[in-house]
Amino acid sequence: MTPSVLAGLTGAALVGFGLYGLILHPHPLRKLLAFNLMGSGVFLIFGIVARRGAAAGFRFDPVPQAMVITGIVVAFAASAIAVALILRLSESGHVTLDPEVWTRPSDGDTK
Amino acid sequence: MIALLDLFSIAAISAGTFFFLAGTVGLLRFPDSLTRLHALTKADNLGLGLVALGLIPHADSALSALKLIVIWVLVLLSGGSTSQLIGRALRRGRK
Amino acid sequence: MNELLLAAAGLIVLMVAIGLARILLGSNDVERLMAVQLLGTGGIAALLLIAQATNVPGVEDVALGLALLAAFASIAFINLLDVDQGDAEA
Amino acid sequence: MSLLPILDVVLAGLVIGVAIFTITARELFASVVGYVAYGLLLAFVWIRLYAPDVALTEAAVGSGVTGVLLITAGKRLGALKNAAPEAQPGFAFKLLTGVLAALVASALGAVILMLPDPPPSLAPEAAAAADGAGAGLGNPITAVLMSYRSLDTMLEKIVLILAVVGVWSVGADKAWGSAPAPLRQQEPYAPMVFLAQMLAPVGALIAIHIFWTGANAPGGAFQGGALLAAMWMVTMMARLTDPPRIDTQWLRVALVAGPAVFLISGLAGEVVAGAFFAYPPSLAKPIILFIEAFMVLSIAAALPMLVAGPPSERPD
Repeated sequence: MTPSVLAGLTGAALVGFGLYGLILHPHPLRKLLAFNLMGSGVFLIFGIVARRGAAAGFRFDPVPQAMVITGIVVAFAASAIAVALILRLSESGHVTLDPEVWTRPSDGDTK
Repeated sequence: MIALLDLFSIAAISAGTFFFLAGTVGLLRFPDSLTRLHALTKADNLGLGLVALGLIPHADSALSALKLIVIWVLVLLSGGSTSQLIGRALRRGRK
Repeated sequence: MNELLLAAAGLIVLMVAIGLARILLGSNDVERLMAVQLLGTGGIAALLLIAQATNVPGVEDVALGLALLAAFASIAFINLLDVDQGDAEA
Repeated sequence: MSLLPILDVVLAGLVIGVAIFTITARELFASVVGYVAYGLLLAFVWIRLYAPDVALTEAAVGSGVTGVLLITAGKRLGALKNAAPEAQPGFAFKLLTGVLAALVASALGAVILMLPDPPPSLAPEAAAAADGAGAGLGNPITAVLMSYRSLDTMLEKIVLILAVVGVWSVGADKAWGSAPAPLRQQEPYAPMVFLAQMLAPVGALIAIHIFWTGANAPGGAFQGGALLAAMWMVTMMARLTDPPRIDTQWLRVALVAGPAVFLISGLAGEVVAGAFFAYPPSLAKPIILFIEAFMVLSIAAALPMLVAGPPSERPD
């Protein structure tokens, strides 16, 4: 088992855990966190593609590595938008994505 | 000369590793949060300093040797101040 | 020599792992902050050793960045705890 | 030779262990602490993949700044201590999700084990780019970012600006133009002020150094910009400064400067060197460093603005 295969399998496991948390956590911020975890797993898989593509005197393929760097920054920008939307959502009373909360007739104690 | 430098590295890095060991033992064995904080901050900062010192003879250039020292000073600075803040939070805080 | 560096790195990583388990699985939020500190010291030491042994260039810069970020994250977390406690007192 | 594989396995186990903690932790606060620790640990794995540039970016943006973004949001929601009393999913649903996640992970794992054996590589092309238009850049990744795939990099800067615009635009109408809420409400304690005062100048210096060496060694505009952004946020957290009003002229200029200079240089390349984003080989390195300097500025301005959030009318 070479280091890159091990790192790749780690990445695959991270994607699995991230997906699990993304689906199961009721709180949107926890979902976002799980999604970021999943994203870093994907980056890791990309990273081993870079490591395997070592050629032309490099110990890695610089193209996928450069794209991972861009990807990390874009992922952060998306997270920031998501956080802004979650905060906006919270101003309307509930912090949940459960559609039933919104359609349920007011229990009297909302707000 | 080379052998002497290597010997120095080995001694410093071993001593550094020992301090990390001591820090973790303290973390596991000490009874309350404040003493654990004390064990972690002091022992680990010293350990990092010794490891950095041991790596200096292997540095590629004077600049990277300098960077190793800067790393240590930076960690000392932030470790000292944040442990102060953590200690304060622990003392004021819940339980 | 390399083998020795790796042995030291392995020992430190093990210590960091034990420390992290102790801190994260404990029940105290304030204590969890120490996890970041632990990685800021032990993590950087292990990183420097591994990079030296496997010949990765320019790793001092990465370690410098990590040291800055560990301090940054600690400040952010402490900031938050202060706010909590301030609210409790007010 | 025998120790390294063991070390790798321990590292991978540590990363996965902290990831599991992050997912399963009961409270948001513990979970975010776990996530930051996880990001710092991932830097190790990247170092093992010979990717110090990515290690630095992942630690800075992926872990540090994202962690701060999440706890700032949690603080504003006031939800950090809530044990999430909302309906927890039932056991059957949990099991089903677990099976689905395991399936996805094992499919990915299988793909990784079956990757084609002479691995495809763009390294020769990248090397050609580093020797050609990106001449004189010792760091192949900077050459790829700024020369071989420069359009991607520029569009990515534009994504950052769009994200800032998006975040600002969810604020209330009345608040438009005012400053985002400060990152700290009370007076900071003396040790924090001291730390911020010491850390910020040193950190800014290190950030600029990392940007500058990025031409030849690991580092570059992204990493330098992110560290600079972190240092700006440190001063905000210690209340040495507050987030600027979003209608300030200099802030908007700083945000736009990176992509604007990039785009102008690209168009100039069309005239001078005959292709969009082509640089005259003799001047390639200074031009690239010039563009990157403005990119650092834009990143350092954009990341804290994304964390600070939409403008708020009252200093609450």
